Amino acid sequence: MTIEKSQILNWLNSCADIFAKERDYLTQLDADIGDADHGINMNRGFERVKDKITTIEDQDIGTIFKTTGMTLLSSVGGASGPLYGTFFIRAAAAGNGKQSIDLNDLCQIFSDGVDGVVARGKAQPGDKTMCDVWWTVVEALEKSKDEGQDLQQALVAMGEASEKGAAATIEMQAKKGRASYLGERSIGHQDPGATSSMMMVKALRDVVVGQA
Amino acid sequence: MTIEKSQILNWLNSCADIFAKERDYLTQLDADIGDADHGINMNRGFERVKDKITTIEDQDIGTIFKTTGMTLLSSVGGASGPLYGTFFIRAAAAGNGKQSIDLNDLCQIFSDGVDGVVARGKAQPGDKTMCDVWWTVVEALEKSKDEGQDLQQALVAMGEASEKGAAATIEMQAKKGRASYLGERSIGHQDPGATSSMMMVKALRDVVVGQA
Amino acid sequence: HRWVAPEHALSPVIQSWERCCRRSNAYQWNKPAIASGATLESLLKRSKDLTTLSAAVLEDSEQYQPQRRLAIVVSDISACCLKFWGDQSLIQNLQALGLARGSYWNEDQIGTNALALALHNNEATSVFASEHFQQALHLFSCHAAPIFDDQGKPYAAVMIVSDISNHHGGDLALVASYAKEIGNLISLENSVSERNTLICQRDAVLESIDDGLIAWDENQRISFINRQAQNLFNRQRDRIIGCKASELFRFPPLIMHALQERSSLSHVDITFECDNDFVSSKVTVRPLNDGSWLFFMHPEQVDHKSPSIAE
Amino acid sequence: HRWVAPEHALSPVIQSWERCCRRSNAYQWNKPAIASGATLESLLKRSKDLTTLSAAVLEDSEQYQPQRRLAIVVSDISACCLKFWGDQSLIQNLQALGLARGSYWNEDQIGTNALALALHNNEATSVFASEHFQQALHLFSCHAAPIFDDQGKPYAAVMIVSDISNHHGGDLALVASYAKEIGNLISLENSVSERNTLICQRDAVLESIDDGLIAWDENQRISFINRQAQNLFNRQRDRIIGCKASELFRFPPLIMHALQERSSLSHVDITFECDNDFVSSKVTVRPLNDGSWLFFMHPEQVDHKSPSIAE
Ligand SMILES: Nc1ncnc2c1ncn2[C@@H]1O[C@H](COP(=O)(O)OP(=O)(O)O)[C@@H](O)[C@H]1O
Ligand SMILES: Nc1ncnc2c1ncn2[C@@H]1O[C@H](COP(=O)(O)OP(=O)(O)O)[C@@H](O)[C@H]1O
Ligand SMILES: [Mg+2]
Ligand SMILES: [Mg+2]
Ligand SMILES: [Mg+2]
Ligand SMILES: [Mg+2]
Repeated sequence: MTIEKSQILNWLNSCADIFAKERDYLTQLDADIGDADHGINMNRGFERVKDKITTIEDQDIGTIFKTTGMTLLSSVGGASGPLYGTFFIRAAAAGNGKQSIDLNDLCQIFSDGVDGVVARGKAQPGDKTMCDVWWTVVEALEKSKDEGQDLQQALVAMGEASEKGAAATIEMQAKKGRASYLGERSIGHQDPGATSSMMMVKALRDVVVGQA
Repeated sequence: MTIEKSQILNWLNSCADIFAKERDYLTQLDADIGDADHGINMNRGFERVKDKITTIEDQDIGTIFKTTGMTLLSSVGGASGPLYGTFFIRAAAAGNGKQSIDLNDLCQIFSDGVDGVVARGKAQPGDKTMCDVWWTVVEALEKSKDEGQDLQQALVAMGEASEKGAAATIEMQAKKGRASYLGERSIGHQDPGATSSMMMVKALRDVVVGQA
Repeated sequence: HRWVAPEHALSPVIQSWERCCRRSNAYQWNKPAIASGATLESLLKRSKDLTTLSAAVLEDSEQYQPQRRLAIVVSDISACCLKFWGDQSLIQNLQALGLARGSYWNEDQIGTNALALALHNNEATSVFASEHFQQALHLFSCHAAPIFDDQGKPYAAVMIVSDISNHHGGDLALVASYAKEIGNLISLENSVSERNTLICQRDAVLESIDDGLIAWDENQRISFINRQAQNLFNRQRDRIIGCKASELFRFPPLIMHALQERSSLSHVDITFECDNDFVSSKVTVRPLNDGSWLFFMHPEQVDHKSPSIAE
Repeated sequence: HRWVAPEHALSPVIQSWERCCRRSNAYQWNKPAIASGATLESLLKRSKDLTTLSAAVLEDSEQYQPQRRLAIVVSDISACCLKFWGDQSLIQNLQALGLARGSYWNEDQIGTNALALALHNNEATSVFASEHFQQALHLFSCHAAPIFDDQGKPYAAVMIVSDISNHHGGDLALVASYAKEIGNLISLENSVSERNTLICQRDAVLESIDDGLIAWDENQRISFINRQAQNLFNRQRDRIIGCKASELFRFPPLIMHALQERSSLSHVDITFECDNDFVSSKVTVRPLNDGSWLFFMHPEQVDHKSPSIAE
């Protein structure tokens, strides 16, 4: 079972809609422990991705990811712009030449993506960042793959893992980014970048599996 | 009669050799009325152009010019980098899709090029800049074209015009660039940018016509 | 009304004063023209790429120097201010003078100023305190730089404004660098767009042609095979991509020779082997200058006739 | 040896001190490792693109703020200084400490410093005066930022150094902007290279295939015709390029319909007219997503047979 290119495009469009809808919520999370712009910036970046999608519909999945990454890199800004940009640019390699991806490919894609985020942002587990979601997501996908689950089951597990990962950031003390300046006062707030990553992951699940 | 692509490539290689050879002379001119780096920078830029030529040999003349322009834009630096870069980038349009160019094309190419330099640098005739050479060169080429001369004759006329244009800058007072800070003290020195432009133009003549 | 030493007579600021003297009163401030409503909306929409990318570049600028009160502005080619970032009270001071979003920093309306001069001279320019023609602007230190497209044409500008007490010469270097950063970003986007268009064209061509095509890189690793070529082999695609061409295929000497000499061969009839299957085809081999190869397999044509012209 | 308030305990500088405390004596300066001779030559050669493009970006920096004594350095990923620009006396002060071209600004050798920290944390970082672990560096104010490639990997860094009397917080913004300027420039060059490769591939394919191809843009203006297609018409190439496809060619309804609907047609036999000549061909029409069209003319194949497999 595979994720078709059309579903990848739907996913990116869906992210654009979600980040428009959740703009103020993400901004509020970022007001608590940051500079109150994460929602604004994700909205800004994914609006542009949505615009660009029409020009890259005919490409393979790798090119679509690379274009998405470069667009996010130059439009989102702040700390998360280069991180999400790098995520998609790195993810592109495993999608090159492909018009559809299977569970193996998805594991590789997300794994490469988070490797890029870590290489750029140098986050460690428990630092209260978006990586705390991506690591649990990759772990869940690998586990599903090893247990021989089909794509649908893996995506459902992935969605659950992303929710757990985002929620886990609440009790963490931030060691990276603006939230780290608050030290202990960052505890008790869900990390904005982790939240937007969770939203992205669940959007993929919803596009492929439907509302769970 | 036409200038073949191979001759265009030879021209660019020849410029690289010339700017290696004349590096100190151009730097000395720029020491008199500038910051003593024009030769160093032209050498640096055209060395990179020479490196890149091997990768673009199969392209059309437009792509060769565009790549040359972008390379100069990012490597030469100073005032002349963006100017020479813009020159070649603008010149590319009239070379698109072409494997050879005739006198008509050459007029268009140099004319577009100097339009770009003027749009970017806002020089006027008599300001003691490279434009004072390019304008006389374009004028000479147009005149040759109107008089029905063949390409060889036009290139010879072009070479002479470039020498006159460069020499004419000696008595001018600089109104643009670093030399303009010297006011009247810039008089009596040949402009470095005009000199490198003359060298470029004569190199083209020499490649196509042979030493005159 | 001010004496100027001869050696400064050519400075952009002085030349600007001379233009202003003829038409304005330095002591009477008039708010400049300002675009608003639908006009402003349409201007902002037209410049959306510019303001979005500029935002990503400029919006965090203040975090690097939190102790300074700075405002950063991006304008279009007509010196119309599209977006402000930075210290809110400084921005309000500017707004009080009518220098808000949509305002035109034209020299003939507000006198000598960095934004207008930068766009006039195509150069990064500073205008400090009383270098402004209008007295009302003597409170400010401004540095502006134009943003150029690939063709060398200016299409926007960015400016840093501070109180004169906060003046710092380094802001000129900073604004010049910001202008290049934004310009390069936009060039990069255009380049990526162009790249995507080329990929589209190339892939559409490779799918639509009758010829089969296999491509391998400078290390002989097969990087591409189109459907038409794929159909000729009994191997799955993912067991062809990545294999070494010389290991997967047994080519006749004619081809091997061309590969070694890096020479082209056009439309030669050969038979070659793949997995113990023999394939007979009219082929073309073509080296590219990055070391890679294109290997075409042409279908056999009727009497070698091309599409016919009936006259 | 220094008391640190808890809320600063996480700052990059403090964490760096903790690492330095364990291994060095803050009052004893040792010159760092320095690459020289053939090693240095080879390092410089490997980084030639970086230093060339950095030179174009950085070498005029001082002209924007001539009253300040600044040095600007570019290093590779190992904090090895490749090139210096700026105030010569300041550069000599650094050289006197062994901090010349080829020197490694490693934390374990010269203690807490901006270059090492920037590369360690992947962030623009300032280290001011006594924030340097080594006393010998207390004279300097340094700001460094890493340079990233497209894949988000750092591969170089740029640093601004001044005397502490010349310290200015804006230098952090400036060095961060320089790092992005250089990074974007290199990305742009890579993108242009990639574009050139694609053009090479596309043109080689278009020349080598048997199919004829005509392309026109979203305004129907013919932008391209390959030799194979050219041979079918009696018009010169430059009287085809730029013409409107619908004016030059009279297509049958089947084709006209596809053009209007923006739909593909594959391998349909048609006859169409050009300059009173009739051309019969099996054609494919294909819209691209930028509004342009590809029009293929396939040669007639023997029994529609493709290159044969003999088993
Ligand atoms: N070094 C890092 N590694 C991974 N994620 C990070 C890092 N720094 C910041 N983030 C993520 O970025 C989010 C903040 O994004 P955003 O608000 O857009 O950037 P900024 O903090 O610059 O305003 C944080 O919630 C965190 O998840
Ligand atoms: N605005 C301008 N228009 C045209 N040419 C110019 C302009 N400014 C400078 N030049 C040319 O550039 C030359 C100086 O180039 P170069 O030394 O490389 O730059 P820089 O002055 O920045 O060191 C001058 O001799 C002049 O010919
Ligand atoms: Mg934020
Ligand atoms: Mg922010
Ligand atoms: Mg100079
Ligand atoms: Mg210079």
